[in-house]
Amino acid sequence: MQRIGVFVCHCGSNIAATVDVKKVVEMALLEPGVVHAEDYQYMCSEAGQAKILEAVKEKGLTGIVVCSCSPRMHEATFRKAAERAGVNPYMVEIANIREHCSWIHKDMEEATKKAVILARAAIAKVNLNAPLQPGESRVTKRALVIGGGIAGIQTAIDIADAGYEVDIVEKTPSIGGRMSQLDKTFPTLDCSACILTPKMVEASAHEKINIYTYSEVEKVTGFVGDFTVDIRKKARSVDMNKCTGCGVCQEKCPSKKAPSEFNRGLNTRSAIYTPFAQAIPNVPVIDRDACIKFKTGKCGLCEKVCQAGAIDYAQQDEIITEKYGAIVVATGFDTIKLDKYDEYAYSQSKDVITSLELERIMNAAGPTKGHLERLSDGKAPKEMVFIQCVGSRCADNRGKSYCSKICCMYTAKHAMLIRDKYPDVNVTVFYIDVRTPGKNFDEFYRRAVEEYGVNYIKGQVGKVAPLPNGKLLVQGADLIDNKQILKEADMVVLATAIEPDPSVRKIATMLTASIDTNNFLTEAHPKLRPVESPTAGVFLSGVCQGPKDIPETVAQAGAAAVKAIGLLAKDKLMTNPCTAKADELMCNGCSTCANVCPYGAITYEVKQVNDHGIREDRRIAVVNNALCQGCGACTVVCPSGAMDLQGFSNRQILAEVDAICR
Amino acid sequence: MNTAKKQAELIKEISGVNPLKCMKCGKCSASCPSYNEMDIKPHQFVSYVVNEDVESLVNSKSLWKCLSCFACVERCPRDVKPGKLIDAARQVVVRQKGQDYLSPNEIPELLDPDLPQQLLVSAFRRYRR
Amino acid sequence: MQELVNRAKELLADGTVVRVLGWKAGDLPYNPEPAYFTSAEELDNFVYNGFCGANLSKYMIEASKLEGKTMVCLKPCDTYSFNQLIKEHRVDRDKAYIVGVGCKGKLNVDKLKEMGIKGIQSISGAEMSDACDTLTIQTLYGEKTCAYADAMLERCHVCKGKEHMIYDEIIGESKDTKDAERFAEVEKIEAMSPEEKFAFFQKELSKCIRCNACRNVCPACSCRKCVFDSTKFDTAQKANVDSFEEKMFHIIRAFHVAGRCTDCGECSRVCPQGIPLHLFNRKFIKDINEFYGEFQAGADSEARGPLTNFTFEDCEPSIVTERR
Amino acid sequence: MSIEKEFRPKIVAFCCNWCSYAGADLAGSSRLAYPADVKIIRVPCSCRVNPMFILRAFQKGADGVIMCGCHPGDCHYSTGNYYARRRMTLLFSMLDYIGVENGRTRVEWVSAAEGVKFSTTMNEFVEKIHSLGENVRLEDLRCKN
Amino acid sequence: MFKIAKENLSALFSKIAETNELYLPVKVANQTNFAYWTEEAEVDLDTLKTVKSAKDAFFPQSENLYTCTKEDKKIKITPEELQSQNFVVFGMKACDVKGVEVLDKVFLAEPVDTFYAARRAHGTIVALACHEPEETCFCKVFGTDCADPVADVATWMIDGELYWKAITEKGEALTKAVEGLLVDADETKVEEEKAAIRAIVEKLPYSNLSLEGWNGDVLMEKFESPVWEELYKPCLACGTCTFVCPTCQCYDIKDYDTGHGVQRYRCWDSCMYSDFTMMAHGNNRNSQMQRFRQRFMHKLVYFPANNDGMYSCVGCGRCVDKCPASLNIVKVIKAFENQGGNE
Repeated sequence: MQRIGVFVCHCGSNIAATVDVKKVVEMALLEPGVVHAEDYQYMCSEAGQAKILEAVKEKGLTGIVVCSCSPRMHEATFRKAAERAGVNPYMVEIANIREHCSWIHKDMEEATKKAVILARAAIAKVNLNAPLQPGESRVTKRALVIGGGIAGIQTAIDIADAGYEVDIVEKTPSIGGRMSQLDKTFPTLDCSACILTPKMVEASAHEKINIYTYSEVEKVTGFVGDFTVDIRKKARSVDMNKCTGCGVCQEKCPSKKAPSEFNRGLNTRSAIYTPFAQAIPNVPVIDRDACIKFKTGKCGLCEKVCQAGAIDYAQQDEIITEKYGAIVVATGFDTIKLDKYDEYAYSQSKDVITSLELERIMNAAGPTKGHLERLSDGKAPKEMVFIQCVGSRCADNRGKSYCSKICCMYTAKHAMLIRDKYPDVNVTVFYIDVRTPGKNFDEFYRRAVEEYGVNYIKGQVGKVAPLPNGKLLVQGADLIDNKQILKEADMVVLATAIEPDPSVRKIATMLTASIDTNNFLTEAHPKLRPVESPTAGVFLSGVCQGPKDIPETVAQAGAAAVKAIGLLAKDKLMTNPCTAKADELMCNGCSTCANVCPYGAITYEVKQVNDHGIREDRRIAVVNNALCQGCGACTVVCPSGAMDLQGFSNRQILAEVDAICR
Repeated sequence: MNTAKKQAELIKEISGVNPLKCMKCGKCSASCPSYNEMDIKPHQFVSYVVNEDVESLVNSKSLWKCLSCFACVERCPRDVKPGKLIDAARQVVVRQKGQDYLSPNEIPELLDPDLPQQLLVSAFRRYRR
Repeated sequence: MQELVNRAKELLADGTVVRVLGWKAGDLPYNPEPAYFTSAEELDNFVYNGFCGANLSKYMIEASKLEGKTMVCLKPCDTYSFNQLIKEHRVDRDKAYIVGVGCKGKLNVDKLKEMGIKGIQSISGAEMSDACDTLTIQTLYGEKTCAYADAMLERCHVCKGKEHMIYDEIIGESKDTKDAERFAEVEKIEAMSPEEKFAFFQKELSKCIRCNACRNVCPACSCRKCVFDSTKFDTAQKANVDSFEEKMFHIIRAFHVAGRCTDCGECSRVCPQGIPLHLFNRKFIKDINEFYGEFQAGADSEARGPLTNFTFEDCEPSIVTERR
Repeated sequence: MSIEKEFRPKIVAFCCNWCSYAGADLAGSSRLAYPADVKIIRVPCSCRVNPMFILRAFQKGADGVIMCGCHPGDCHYSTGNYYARRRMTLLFSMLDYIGVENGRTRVEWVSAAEGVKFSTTMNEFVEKIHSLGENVRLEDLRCKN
Repeated sequence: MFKIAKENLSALFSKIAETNELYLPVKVANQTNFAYWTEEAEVDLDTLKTVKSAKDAFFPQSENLYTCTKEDKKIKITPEELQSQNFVVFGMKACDVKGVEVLDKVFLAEPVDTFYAARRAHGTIVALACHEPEETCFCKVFGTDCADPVADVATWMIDGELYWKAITEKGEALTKAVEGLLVDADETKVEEEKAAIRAIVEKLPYSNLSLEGWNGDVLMEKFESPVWEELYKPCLACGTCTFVCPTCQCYDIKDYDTGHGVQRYRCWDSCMYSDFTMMAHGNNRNSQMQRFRQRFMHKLVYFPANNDGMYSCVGCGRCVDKCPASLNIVKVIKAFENQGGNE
């Protein structure tokens, strides 16, 4: 039998004004196991906690019930107080008589009655509590960053600067990500490559950073502090150690018909290629689907021209297994597919392009060497139309419900750059709202209108129709003038919604990190823990968590790095002791619990048991305490109740039910 | 409930549309082939329903200028479907005349040459699926 | 049947198996019992006829612990249970040599008694070699006949089919016995008013004597310690002291086997009070089929059960009220 | 006039720690009232709620049981509420099937930010239980006062 | 001897129920069991055997012993009241009546079970002859004559008329109370019927079952016999045989927390259950073979050894009818018979 002390908090008048705390004390004393009950002004204060210590000393309490505010508020406080008093912290239960009682009920009698019942439930539970000991697990001092864009690079540099080993896994042949595809950046209009390249070099040169490009995460097991990750290093067909990056192979390669991923398919590349000139590592890969040697067995030209002898057609995919203490996801984004938006004629006309395609066109290293021209006929456009919110803010099933956040600003940037470089081109922007929160953002947008004469029209475009004369008829609305606009344009640029990179789904599943309905990774708390995943040891960096621009991405990357460093700096981790536990004598070994465990925390062992004198070998569920997060899914699928959750056991919850219903 | 409110509710009920979802992007008006013929533009139609000014709607030219091409319905990013609202407003007018239900047999004699063709076309479109 | 006995003898003789799990002739025409046979002589008492309704797959839990292989006779519907037990690691496939036995529908002697046939001395027409159309019964009170189908177990009227889901070999012919819709009874209850439903189940369950026959015969109820026996929780019950406990027991039992129950019908067969217990399990099966897609427990030994699975688009619990 | 005591239902609410319990806290701190008949039991996740708990509540005298969890997709444990959803759907369907009045059991997804929803849900639910009256179909006579 | 026409039986029942609780076979959802008589009850005197025996009338499946309530921190104990209302059990068969005799040996021996004793004191048994004995019946083996039941009142249902004969004082008293409804009758028809029934009994397959070798001094031999090892195997360890048996008398005592007190009650238990007589150290019999053996050893060896050779089986045949695995006491007896022959 427990010796329980009940402490009823007044919370000033927050509780005492509607709950007769004396009555709660009086009633609590009648409950089985209760040997002490008292009330106090503020239980959470030093003096309040001292009362607990005192009562433990005097009455030898083994269990403590605090009737106060929500356990989400002060459970930790009172657990610590209990620990100081020499009572196991898990012998504390909170009866929430503030949020769930005094604050919502006006009638004193009624509120008091309810408070008594809530106290009873907590007492009934504590009667069945058992002391729990948090376990310990070790921390591997190494971090994995998934994704080599600006988010991943920044996170990796920050973690590495703190002295920890970092591996970056990037699925394309080079790090750099989306930012490397951009021409200029808002609102400063500085050249994207000029600010990104030094970061890439820094990362690759950092002694603590190891970069796996053309690689993917294949399998993740383990848990916070002790993840084991299999990385598939895809066969590059080029020896990284021998290649000097001279580029001769790419020049000589006879197969030049593969669409360039880097240029969004606007032009082509050779079968052996580096995605772009500043690529890191500056080592090409052979695209085996495009390579004549791989397709027909003939050719082998690159091997002949390579003086370093780096070409290796026999190279195989390689699996690298590595242990990590923390994992940062920085998988970034892509633009959505526009196949459901026939009205914008994207698939019908080469002159209807996405903004990211425009970035490549505007870029000196792009398909048009930086000249603004129509992709259909190479002519310089005179009339350009930008359409905002293509696929963003859509409540239907065609697009995304959210605002992609970056489009207003980059469209202003594009409009401004075009007007600056080609003053004779008319630029019209159809918008629904212009959203420019951010430092110097609205000023930037106003400059586009005021200094550069960009024509902003409030109203969406209904249809873009290719005309026989090669132009595009844009049919839009002007909601301010309340008229319909028909405009013949030479080029139409679609501010296409962005979405998380499709690879994130698979990664989230491997990490058991949750994703929302839009496939963005979910934060542990939307406000207070925005760079942590609910899965311990997994952190979020960049657009994989939600749309954001470069400065925000870099800021979040740093924040994620700090969180990861905070974890790596620990030698040991305390694990939550409220984990599932299987009763060896009752377990059927049926595997049902393992099927529902989201953490893979349940495995099976054949063990010899002594069941009331019968010795047999049985298949029995074993819970890994470091992996188990204590959700309890396993406990309900276990028909015999062999699997139970410590701290929220079947008996404890049933006792609460009984106490409430009596 | 006053009449205007009732009618607005009726329009919402018939159309199955929640006009409050509108974000005023104007894509409906941008898509509308009859735009220039209309006194109340498609995107305005939505706010008229929100503001319960059904009186103006039922008396508007727009009501009978809509071709029921449903371009706005297809393209509306917010699932507001102004075309359905217009359609519902028409139905309210028809119902006011006490003609809630028709049996197929009655149609031939009711085929008044003055009956707006749009109403028929619209009906066909609406019930085709 | 002789073919079955001969094969069993062969398998024993060549050492493929060390025992045979089948049925032994009883002392009345209709009460053969599940039995192990370890020699050719013992097999002289082997019987397989229309009264061999017992599902032997659950016996394989114990047989799996024994040395050597067991030849087990499984009817088509029993093989679903066996698969389910494999999935749950309760039986060892390698310890079983499964002879799929043919089935022409299994009989329920209570049906005969309901017809007023008492004092039974002998029954003919229920052997596997018979056409299984008519039963002729000699009684102390004269000769009686009845249509085979009229004396069949409920489950045979809604048979899942005479195909064995798992076997090493098949012996004997089967005959299609399905002549009713599997969910018709459930639908009939669903169509009742809440008051009628309540009265129906109250009446049926009031008969329950908590003998646990339904649970102990159930291949899905293979828990080492049932939650209703366990001293670890205060959920143990030995009698239905209040009528609530009848409901508690049968709902929770059905819930525990939901998604795992193969609808083998053993619970209804063994209930001494003739409670149609399959109506609980079949309701869950019907709901699972409707809500989450067709699922037949035991059709294989791999697929995830519906209660250990989900889709993002699953219906909300409010569907229960909405669909009417 | 009836001299019977006013019917005060006993209602048990199972709330998951991460969303719904926090939602209830928010309802409290926003002073969004709901009847004192509702008593909350904190569970780590809606998937911890065993159908046995629900039947037990009725046995011991509850008139209504409601389970609240994170919205599907938002589960702290990523998948818990999906399992809970299936379990509760089947359980509720079974209760309906044996003739227990619809509406004595309910599931509602309430996020930590939905104090208002928590409060309105509880108000609605209590009202519903009032309209259904005392629980007699799932009562254990021994537990009646 | 009296008689009453079948169509007047309901008048008889309501007359009896005026001063007694009346307990008789009632059909509910297609099954007949003993239950309290009400105007609406579907009385079924045609079914030979009720599913459960009439044991409940004297030893209910569950009954309260006392209730503990808490007053502040003190505990108050309120014992359950003993049976004080007279009651009649109508339509019991000879085997079930014999079952009550067996229960008497257990519950009326010192220390007397007051709950049971009170019920016996207030209960009057009206027995009904078995007109169409079935193949599972073997009451003859235990010396019972199902044609001529011995109870407070014996009755026969012949040609639409119930013949009524009071045997004991209680029987006389009950007869007096319902006299107005009965008419005088002679015994000829009853005697004819008895002869007919006895003729059928002779033909029953189990009537010649031999109990030779089941007397007390064979205890160890039977206990250690290897026959049990094979015999028990089909047993599912359910409690069907126990709960339908008219003589099984084991019970468990349990507490139930009602929220406003604790009820201590007893309920039937089955020696077939793995938690039967479970104690802190574990279980006396930890294999199903042992549990199975216990049940039959008790009925056929231990009980007679302690009760002047009276077996605690009455041959009602319910276990033969109801065992899900088609096991039963007859098969056990026969198994040893064969064993004896082999030796």
